Amino acid sequence: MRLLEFQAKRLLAEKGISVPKGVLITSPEDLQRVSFPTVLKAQVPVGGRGKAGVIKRLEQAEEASSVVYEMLASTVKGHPVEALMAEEPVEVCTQLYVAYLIDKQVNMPLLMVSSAGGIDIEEVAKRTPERIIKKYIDPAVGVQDYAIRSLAKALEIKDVRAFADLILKICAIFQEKDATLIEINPLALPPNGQVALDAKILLDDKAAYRHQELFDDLEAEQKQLERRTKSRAEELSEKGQINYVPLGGDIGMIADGAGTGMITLDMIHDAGGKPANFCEMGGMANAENMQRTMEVVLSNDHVKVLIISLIGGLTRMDEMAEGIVQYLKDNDQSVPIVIRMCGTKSEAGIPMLRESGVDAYEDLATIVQIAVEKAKEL
Amino acid sequence: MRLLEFQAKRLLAEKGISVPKGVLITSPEDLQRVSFPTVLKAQVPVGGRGKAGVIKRLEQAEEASSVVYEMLASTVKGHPVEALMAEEPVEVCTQLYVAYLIDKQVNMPLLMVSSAGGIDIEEVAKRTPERIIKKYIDPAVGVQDYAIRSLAKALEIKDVRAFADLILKICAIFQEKDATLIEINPLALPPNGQVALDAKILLDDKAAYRHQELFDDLEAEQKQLERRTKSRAEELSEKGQINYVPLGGDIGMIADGAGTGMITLDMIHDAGGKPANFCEMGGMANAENMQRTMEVVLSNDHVKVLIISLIGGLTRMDEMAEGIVQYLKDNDQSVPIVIRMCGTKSEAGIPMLRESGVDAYEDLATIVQIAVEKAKEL
Amino acid sequence: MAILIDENTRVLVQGATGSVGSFQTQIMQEYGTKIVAGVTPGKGGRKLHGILIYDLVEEAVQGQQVDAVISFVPARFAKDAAIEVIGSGIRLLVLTAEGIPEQDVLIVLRYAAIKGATVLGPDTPGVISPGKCKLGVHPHTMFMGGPVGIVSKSGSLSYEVGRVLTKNGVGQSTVVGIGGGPIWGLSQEAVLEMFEKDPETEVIVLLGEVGGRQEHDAARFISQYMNKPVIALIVGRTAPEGAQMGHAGAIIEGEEGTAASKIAALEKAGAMIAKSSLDIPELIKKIGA
Amino acid sequence: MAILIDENTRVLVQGATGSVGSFQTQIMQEYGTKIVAGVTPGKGGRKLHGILIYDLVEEAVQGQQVDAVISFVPARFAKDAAIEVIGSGIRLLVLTAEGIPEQDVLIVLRYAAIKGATVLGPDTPGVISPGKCKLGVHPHTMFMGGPVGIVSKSGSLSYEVGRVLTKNGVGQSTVVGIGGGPIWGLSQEAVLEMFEKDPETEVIVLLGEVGGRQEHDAARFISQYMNKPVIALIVGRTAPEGAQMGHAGAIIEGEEGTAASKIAALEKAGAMIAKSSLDIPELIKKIGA
Repeated sequence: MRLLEFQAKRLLAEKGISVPKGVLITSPEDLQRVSFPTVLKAQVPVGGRGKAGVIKRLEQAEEASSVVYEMLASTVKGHPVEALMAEEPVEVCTQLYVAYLIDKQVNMPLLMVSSAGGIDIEEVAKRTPERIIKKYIDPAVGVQDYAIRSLAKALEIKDVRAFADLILKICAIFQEKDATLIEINPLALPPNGQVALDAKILLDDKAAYRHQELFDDLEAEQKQLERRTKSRAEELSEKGQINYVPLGGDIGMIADGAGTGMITLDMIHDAGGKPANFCEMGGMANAENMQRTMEVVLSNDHVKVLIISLIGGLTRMDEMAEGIVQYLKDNDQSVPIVIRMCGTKSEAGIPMLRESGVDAYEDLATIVQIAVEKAKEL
Repeated sequence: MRLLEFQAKRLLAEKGISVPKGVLITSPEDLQRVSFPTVLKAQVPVGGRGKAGVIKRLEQAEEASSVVYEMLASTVKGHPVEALMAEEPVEVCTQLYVAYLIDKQVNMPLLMVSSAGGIDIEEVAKRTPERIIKKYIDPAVGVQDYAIRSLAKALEIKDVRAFADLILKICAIFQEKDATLIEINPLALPPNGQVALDAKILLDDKAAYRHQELFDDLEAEQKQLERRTKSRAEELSEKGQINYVPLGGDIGMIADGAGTGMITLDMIHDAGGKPANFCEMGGMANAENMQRTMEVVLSNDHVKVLIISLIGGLTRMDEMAEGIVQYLKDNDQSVPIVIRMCGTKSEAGIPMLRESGVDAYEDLATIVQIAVEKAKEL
Repeated sequence: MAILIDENTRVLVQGATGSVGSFQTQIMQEYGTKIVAGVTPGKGGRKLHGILIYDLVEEAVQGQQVDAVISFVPARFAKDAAIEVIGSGIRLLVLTAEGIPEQDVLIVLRYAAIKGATVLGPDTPGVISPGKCKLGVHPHTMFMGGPVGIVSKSGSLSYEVGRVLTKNGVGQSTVVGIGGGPIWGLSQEAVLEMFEKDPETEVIVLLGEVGGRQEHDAARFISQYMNKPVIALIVGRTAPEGAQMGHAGAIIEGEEGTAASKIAALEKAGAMIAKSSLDIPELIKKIGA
Repeated sequence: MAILIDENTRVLVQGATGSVGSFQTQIMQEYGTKIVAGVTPGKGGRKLHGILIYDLVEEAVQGQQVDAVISFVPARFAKDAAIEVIGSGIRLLVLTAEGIPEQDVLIVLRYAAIKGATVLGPDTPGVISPGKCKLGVHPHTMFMGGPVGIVSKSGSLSYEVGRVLTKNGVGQSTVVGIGGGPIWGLSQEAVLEMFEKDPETEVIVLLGEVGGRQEHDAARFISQYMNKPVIALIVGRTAPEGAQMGHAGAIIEGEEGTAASKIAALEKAGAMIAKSSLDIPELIKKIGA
């Protein structure tokens, strides 16, 4: 779960990390609670807001209303802006970059800092990687003072105590809340003390059960700020029950594994077809879920043909067949369905399909060819 | 620091572990707040109270006053009883033993339990060691659920959740408060739920600086309950500035290391002398501390001769000499002093002593012989 | 022997009594895997498909050799169960669970490193040495013994490839699923190293996908240390940038995460590139293995 | 070489600029110890007795070999400093500080075990190989090279014995202070094993004291694994039961903690028992070493 900026800053502030004073703005009326000058920042879950022009400093109240209107009507990388933060401007001397994350190449938590904080940090990382300083934190002993002193020295920080305090708090939030990334960029340095000017926090959805209230609250808050209603596919995707990605073509695709799904897409593409979506059921694959998944994929009116690409390992083909048969029984279905079924319990699944009049192939190349041809015909 | 029973139970209760309801009694008047039946327990920092007869169940208020008087006038293993706890009796079905401690043979924290809890646990450990069940807790990963389930199974505990909760709380207290031992014996089991009937907690004095308020409060409380005033030696010992043990003889002894101190005592003993004390300055040895230590050791009127046994490694002999010379300058001193001085900076220290008229030998056997002879003469 | 397991491997099944664990245990037994015991807390003393269930790993390993564990324990309890296995001194743990919190996985892997244990997964189909031992959930009729080692992030993709190879009469030495990520115990690189040393493996098929950086490490390893031929298939070539396709590992991460950069790196390292599973038998014939 | 250190050992001093650290650094240098750098946070860039001081261990080890560290860092900061050393990959750490919280010591020792580092101490005078290298605070004029290995809990007791041996013309191979306890990195037993293997050591003197159980482990090791003669001196024989004599290790712990039980166990294991330091030279002459 990616937190919106104001949510991330609230988590930081709760732990005692300084953030600018701010007011959440969802309509121009909210400006009454704002004192000027102020900085308006669109609350969207993507980076690059500065470059997208949705961070604006306002000197006075006069033109504020129209700026707020305009920003609330804009969209950043596909995300409609539904809320803004109006923050007190902070005088900035030095901008640092501070992040704590899991490095998946070495399987260790990693503290990463740079004295070149700010919107160009990705450029810095590419062009002058030596300006990004890293310290791995061995989970067997946790973060130690000397590691922090080492980073402070590299950043030429004078007030090492205050910096250590900040780092220890970030690490504590990371662990207590099951974060996978906490990034403060920029972290402004004195004369204003340390202030987190922007913050990005990712929480681990797989650990949501350990923080149910927090996750529920954050999610409710994000939902409230979204006027747009979500599709069934998005809802199911968010709950982790299916993994659905719309792709814009006309061949629907359901797979029982990510790898088999991806190779199916690649093969459709190579055969000249256009996939309408990627969709895999992962570890949750059972009859009920197959039914629901077909519902979701076929609710897309652009789908001319549906490929179901199954190769059972953990997934049982008898259960998959049961779901498909049930879906066809319950729905008046006109889109042609091409099924590949093999693997665990396919000796039970294939006859079930045949019995209800559906053919199943064993070869992936075959169904891809059939589907692409059908899509072209229709 | 060894906590008194009621202090230990308070720490447990603060974490949510059940203990019997109790009232602290320092005089018979306090009985007004007690309901009967009740169990009176002397608050002394030693084990074996049951066998010493300072744990008594009272059925009614009548004879209570005289029992309290009597117990408050008693002494257990040298510790005058200054306070009692009056606790609500708890119905006991099963008595367990639960302890968390540092095992210094393998350098790991150790969970240790037994289904044979109660006052005879030491006998159990000796005669049927298989009834003591141990689980080492690797600090690299902490206490895990399976370890607790393993112990619960060995103890035939039905409510594993409640037991796990208890164990996790004990481990948390251990870590948060820098304990070196937390022992609940007995832990009473249902029908009363889990209740810690007796508790022993040792806190690590070396970590006192991390818990200054807690240590200060516990110490103040213990002091308030002791009517007897402490000797200077005890006070300095408690502060960790010297290590003084009274031994009842007539040859005073000061050493700059524990090992050299112990061998000096052994040699005095083997030569037919009687040490008045053991006293070593440890890592704190400097001029000022030597002066203070001489003051303490010589404040014992039974001391006929004083041996100062110095073999400098970390300790600097110039500093030791300075302290001795200063003490002799400041005090009108009649007890003969026999000094052995060698090691680090003794080439500076010995002349300093000689200059102020004190002789120093290099050989331990020599000074022991001289001191034992002098003590016999005087 | 093949890598990781062979016909003598003595296996403990953790979470053996759940519906998946029970079903897969039976299949593994039928395949010939030497399953010596099962563990499910609270179910100790029962029997399942002829094997005895224990409450605790320490009970199961008492008095008998256990070489490997396959865990069907659900994600929430997987960390505790994994540490139990590693702490008991068992050297190989196959962690099938999907959805274990990342910090839990980190602790498990760190502890495994400390204790010298190998963890395959999480979110892995396991490992199969066709005809010898199956420590996983593979549709094993798709595999047969032979000289090709397969290492794959995706379970289903390894089945696809195994199926095509077997149909074309090309057998496999060992098929290893390292798991869907985003955190891996055993890496592609580590498995490549094992295959390079394994006398029964002559060709290696590396199955990767869009996202993550493992394939770049694998490419470096291939160019520096490998003599045996490697055929690589990277799926998700046609995925739009930024799309998350199933495995959390398949998030595009900078330039190294794209399929194109992985294919380029592997090709440069000397691997042959397959466009789909269908190409692989022919590439193997070309090599002459 | 002798055990643990020799004339080539390259040493880093941690906490080199404090009054004790600075004084002892100079003495070690004069003795001939190869001190290559010092570390004190905040003092980086200074020079001390001709050696360069760094802020961090990672800076000090950059571009030069460091074999061992002696730490004079005060107890409160000792854990952080020790983990810094161990984390940097240095294999030997001498921890002189007294009064480190026990849970801190546990974490340091666990981390050392994980990383394969040896920790001597805490609360140790260190180790000296007379004439070759001194990594400690010993009054070194009391020692001279020779065939006797000494292992002692107490620093001062090892000086007593070294002094008597040297006066009697009996030299020492290595003198190891394992520290005052109550928790020890390197144990008596581990040091005995090193001496048993060390070709320069012919006789071992084991110096123990009342309290703790180490001497019983040592006795077991002697009876089972040692061929070289061992002379044992246990001090605190005349201490009253229950008295705490200095070292926290010297608390009487059940029956195994008493001097009498230790002496009995060591005697049974085949060690010769000395009543005082004065007996030792004669016992060594008897052995004919």
